[in-house]
Amino acid sequence: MTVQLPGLLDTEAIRKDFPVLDRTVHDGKKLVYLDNAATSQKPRQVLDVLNEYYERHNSNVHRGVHVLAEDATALYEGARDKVAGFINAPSRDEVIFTKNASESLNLVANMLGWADEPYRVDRGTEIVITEMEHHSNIVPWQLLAQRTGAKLKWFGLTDDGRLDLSNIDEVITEKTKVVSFVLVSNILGTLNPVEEIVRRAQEVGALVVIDASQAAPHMPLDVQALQADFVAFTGHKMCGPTGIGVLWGRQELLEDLPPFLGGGEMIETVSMHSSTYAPAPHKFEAGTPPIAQAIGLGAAVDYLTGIGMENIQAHEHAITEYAVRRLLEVPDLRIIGPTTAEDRGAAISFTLGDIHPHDVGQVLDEQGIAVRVGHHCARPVCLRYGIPATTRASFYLYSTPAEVDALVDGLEQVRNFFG
Amino acid sequence: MTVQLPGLLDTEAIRKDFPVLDRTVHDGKKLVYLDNAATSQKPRQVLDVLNEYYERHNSNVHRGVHVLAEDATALYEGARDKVAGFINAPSRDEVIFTKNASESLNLVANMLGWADEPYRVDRGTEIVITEMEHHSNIVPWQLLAQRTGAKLKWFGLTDDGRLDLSNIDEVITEKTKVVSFVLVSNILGTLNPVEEIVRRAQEVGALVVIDASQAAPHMPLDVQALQADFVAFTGHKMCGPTGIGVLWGRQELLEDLPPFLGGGEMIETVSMHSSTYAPAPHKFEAGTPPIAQAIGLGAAVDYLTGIGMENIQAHEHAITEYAVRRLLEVPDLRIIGPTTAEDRGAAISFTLGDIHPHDVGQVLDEQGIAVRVGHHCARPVCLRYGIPATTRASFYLYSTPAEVDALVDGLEQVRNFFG
Amino acid sequence: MYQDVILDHYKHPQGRGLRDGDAEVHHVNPTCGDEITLRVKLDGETIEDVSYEGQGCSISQASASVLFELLVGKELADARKVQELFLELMQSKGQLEPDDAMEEVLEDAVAFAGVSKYPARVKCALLSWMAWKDATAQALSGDGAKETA
Amino acid sequence: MYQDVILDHYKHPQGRGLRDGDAEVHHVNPTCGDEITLRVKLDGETIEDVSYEGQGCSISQASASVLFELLVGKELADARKVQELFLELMQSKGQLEPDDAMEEVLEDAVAFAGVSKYPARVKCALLSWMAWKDATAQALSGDGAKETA
Ligand SMILES: Cc1ncc(COP(=O)(O)O)c(C=O)c1O
Ligand SMILES: Cc1ncc(COP(=O)(O)O)c(C=O)c1O
Repeated sequence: MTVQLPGLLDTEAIRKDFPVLDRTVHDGKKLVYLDNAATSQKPRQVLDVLNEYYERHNSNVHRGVHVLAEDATALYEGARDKVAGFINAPSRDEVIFTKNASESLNLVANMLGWADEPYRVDRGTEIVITEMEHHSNIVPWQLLAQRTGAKLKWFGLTDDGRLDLSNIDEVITEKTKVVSFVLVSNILGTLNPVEEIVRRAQEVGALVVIDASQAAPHMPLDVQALQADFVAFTGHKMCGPTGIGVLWGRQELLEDLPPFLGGGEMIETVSMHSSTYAPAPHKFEAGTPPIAQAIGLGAAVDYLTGIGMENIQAHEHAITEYAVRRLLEVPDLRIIGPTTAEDRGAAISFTLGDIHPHDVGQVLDEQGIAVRVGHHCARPVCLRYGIPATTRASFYLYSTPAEVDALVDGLEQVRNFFG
Repeated sequence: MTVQLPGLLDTEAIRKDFPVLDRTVHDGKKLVYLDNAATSQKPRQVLDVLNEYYERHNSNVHRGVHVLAEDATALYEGARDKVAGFINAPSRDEVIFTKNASESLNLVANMLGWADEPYRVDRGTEIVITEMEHHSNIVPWQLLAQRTGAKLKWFGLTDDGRLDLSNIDEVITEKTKVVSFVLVSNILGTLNPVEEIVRRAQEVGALVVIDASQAAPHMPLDVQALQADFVAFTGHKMCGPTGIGVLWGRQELLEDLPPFLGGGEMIETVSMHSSTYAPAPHKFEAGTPPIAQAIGLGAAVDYLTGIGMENIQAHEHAITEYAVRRLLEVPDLRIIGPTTAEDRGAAISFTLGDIHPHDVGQVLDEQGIAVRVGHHCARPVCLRYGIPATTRASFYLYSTPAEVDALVDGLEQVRNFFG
Repeated sequence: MYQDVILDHYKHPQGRGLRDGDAEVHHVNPTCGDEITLRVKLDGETIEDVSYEGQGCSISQASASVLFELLVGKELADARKVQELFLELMQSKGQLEPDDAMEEVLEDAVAFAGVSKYPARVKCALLSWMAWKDATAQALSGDGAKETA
Repeated sequence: MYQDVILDHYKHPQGRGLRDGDAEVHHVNPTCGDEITLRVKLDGETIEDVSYEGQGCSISQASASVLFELLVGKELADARKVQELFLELMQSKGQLEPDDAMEEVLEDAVAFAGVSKYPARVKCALLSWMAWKDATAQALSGDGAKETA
């Protein structure tokens, strides 16, 4: 009995691309991988590109006049073109490769801390974030606030897991230099209303940073349509390798803002007395970059584009709708976050009566079902809703209704066990 | 006719491990890869581990209660154990994974800039480096000096490519907070006298940072014997993947010093108002780390250890001795750096009459010989010796005397061509 | 890993609730948010009471309950031996098969042997034990007194 | 890539040395350290002289020599066309096969077609051309005058 939902992808074909999905765990139980918000699995197409790189072209990039160096440079810079196309960047030079989304966000925070006016975050200025941020979009701003004397403010949350923007004009003020928020929450699943926030930020002349870590893998992303100044995301959640992240930034800003990490590749000329910096993106890519990983991310972008981001979004929407409906049938289950599939991504957090998420996760694991438990690097959300932690199931392009069913059955077992 | 030198490894066997070394370029010319100081090639053993990770165990690390998360965490933390063993670290918790050596060095510079006393680098204090540093060990300190008001000083070079320590007591003074220098120069090949510098630094209570990027791949490295406070190196030069670097630091320092990048994984507890940080090494590893890359570096360490770092060192010493001798036979060739194999690594820079290194490199490439040309991210060295750039041949455990011969023959062709 | 003994202690925790003590500590397991507040009351070298309050998973809750049963009434020196043996068991990565001698010392606590195979859960099992060790040290140094009075 | 024409210009550079000019620029190719100092002297709309000094590889040196031969004596409008066509050729990644029409405009400069296949060297070939463009713009805006007198 397989459930048919409108908009589903041909998961039977897609799953063949992902070697790990064939794996069994705990003495032959089929792996049901529902931890995609933590990291996605990698298709054969990406692994092949990595292998081909290391087996045929591996070399350091730039500055080389030999074949391998030219290959590696062309592949690395080609990956930048692919990523630029994927997010509809006006220019490839606006795409900076980092090691992960966290570095991307820290990079912005540090640029603004060391910037000249009018960008400089300093005593007397304000930084705005939200209560549903991932720690990677909280701590860099806390550090910046501590180190500069700026004030950190944030939007609270409504009971149903959405941003409370009712006081937007008090939160974002003339003093605000930067507003940084998550596009899709990794814990609540909420898709945030970009336009309203951007409009207010632009009114007061604040820069807008969008953490798209949970959006880039799952929906079409158009940095021009978002009208943000910076957009950060991470490769490993979108079928790419670990060790690669992206920061997109508007060209004028990248030209004006100071560098962050110093070193090889980011300079124009160096003497012992002083240095000048290369134009962006190189100015922000100190040292040997994650070459193979950027190339792998390029292959991931090709893979996702081949399937179509709209199609992936539709698939996940259908799965999420089904999952929300089925989960709400489980007694004592409380979804933390929006309880419909509207304006939400495919990560669903919940509590199950008094049973601690660690125990939920462990008993699910014994059945081969991989979910994540804990505060999902968003502890303020747990504090806000008065819970120690949640269990989170998160879906991706290869997830099936049968896996939702397995989860629901698994939760029944959890309840029986601890009941 | 194959040259036999004492101390050579069985390169015939070793070369079989490196798929890329079988490659031909420019219509069937055998690749002669002499660009190892830029990046090393990767053995099958490392690629297999990467594939196995992505095909069987891929998951985000820590906090997971499912099999894949436990696998990934055990593999990632296992890699830390391997690296700790490789450098004889007193504790595994002293090994921080970064994305490359440049990040490692920037991490130290930033920690010291934000540190409390007695470590804080500030106006009135001094930073000491050398004129033979890689840009990645110059620019971070220039930025720190600019941003804190500290003064940057450096050791000059002697005509034969060694550190000029004659004025060590004036360079390193009571005001010096940190001395950072390269163990083996990537442009000159020079192996620097650690003991003398460390002794003086300890006398004045300055911290010592060693850039071991060109040492870790090529010789036994013992952080305790070095008596440094921090040691940085990079994975891609030592048979590991791109996208992974290491910073080793003394435990008390890592405890006392402030974090650099903020985000997931590096915290103990987060509220909107403030955060506390996890103990080292996690305090310095914000965000999803380069998981596969760290595991790959662990495999590289296993591979190198299997062959034996002493044996690799002996092999390279023999090759270097032979290469120096043969190169000096080439008319008009001037080695920039020590002209013997004593206290030097296997990177040899040279000029060839008036022929520009770009042209030397290009004509060598047409013969399948890959060398690097330019200033090798050490432009102050070129300024010091009054040359625009050098050609650099650099060797590794799979390099053979026949490859040295090919280089020398190639240089003859270069001379004929431009003569 | 969920031995009946563990589930039993989880569902019917022994000694739970905060009572009078010589020292109090609050420990947190940052990886999962488990928390415990624990007090120790000593009578000379004897452990008169261990009282605690907290939230967490079945493993951390059951472990605190087992600790209460095992340590209260013991001489400090004996209690330390129990604590050390439990630590050893939990760090054994599933390699240590409890024998009779061990069972004699650890009693119900041997049920946690299976937990040692799950690195993410070892910290849960150790949470109350680390808190106890810390609180005892404070009680002995006299530091803790002012905190609970 | 090393056509005889290129080697010829490299070994016997035309117009080398700094002479009087209306504007002077100094351009550097940071990836390889090639440098050029270049002056432009205009006579109304005509290029009276282009003089230069620098160090670099055969490609950058030969390219400057070719530039001198091609541009001196030309009307600015024509020179700009030559510059644009050369730029197009160099950015063609080896895909553009120079035809007769192109050869008529670029003359010796078509020898650089092969260089366009080597991304690392394209900048070398373009160094003097970019410097010329920059210097001309300065000369026309009058900015450069004070710098060379
Ligand atoms: C001596 C030295 N230090 C630092 C680095 C920087 O290493 P990475 O580019 O991997 O950050 C290199 C290599 O480029 C080097 O040779
Ligand atoms: C919303 C969000 N932001 C930021 C991050 C940080 O990404 P990374 O850990 O790759 O730096 C994550 C994922 O962990 C995330 O879900």
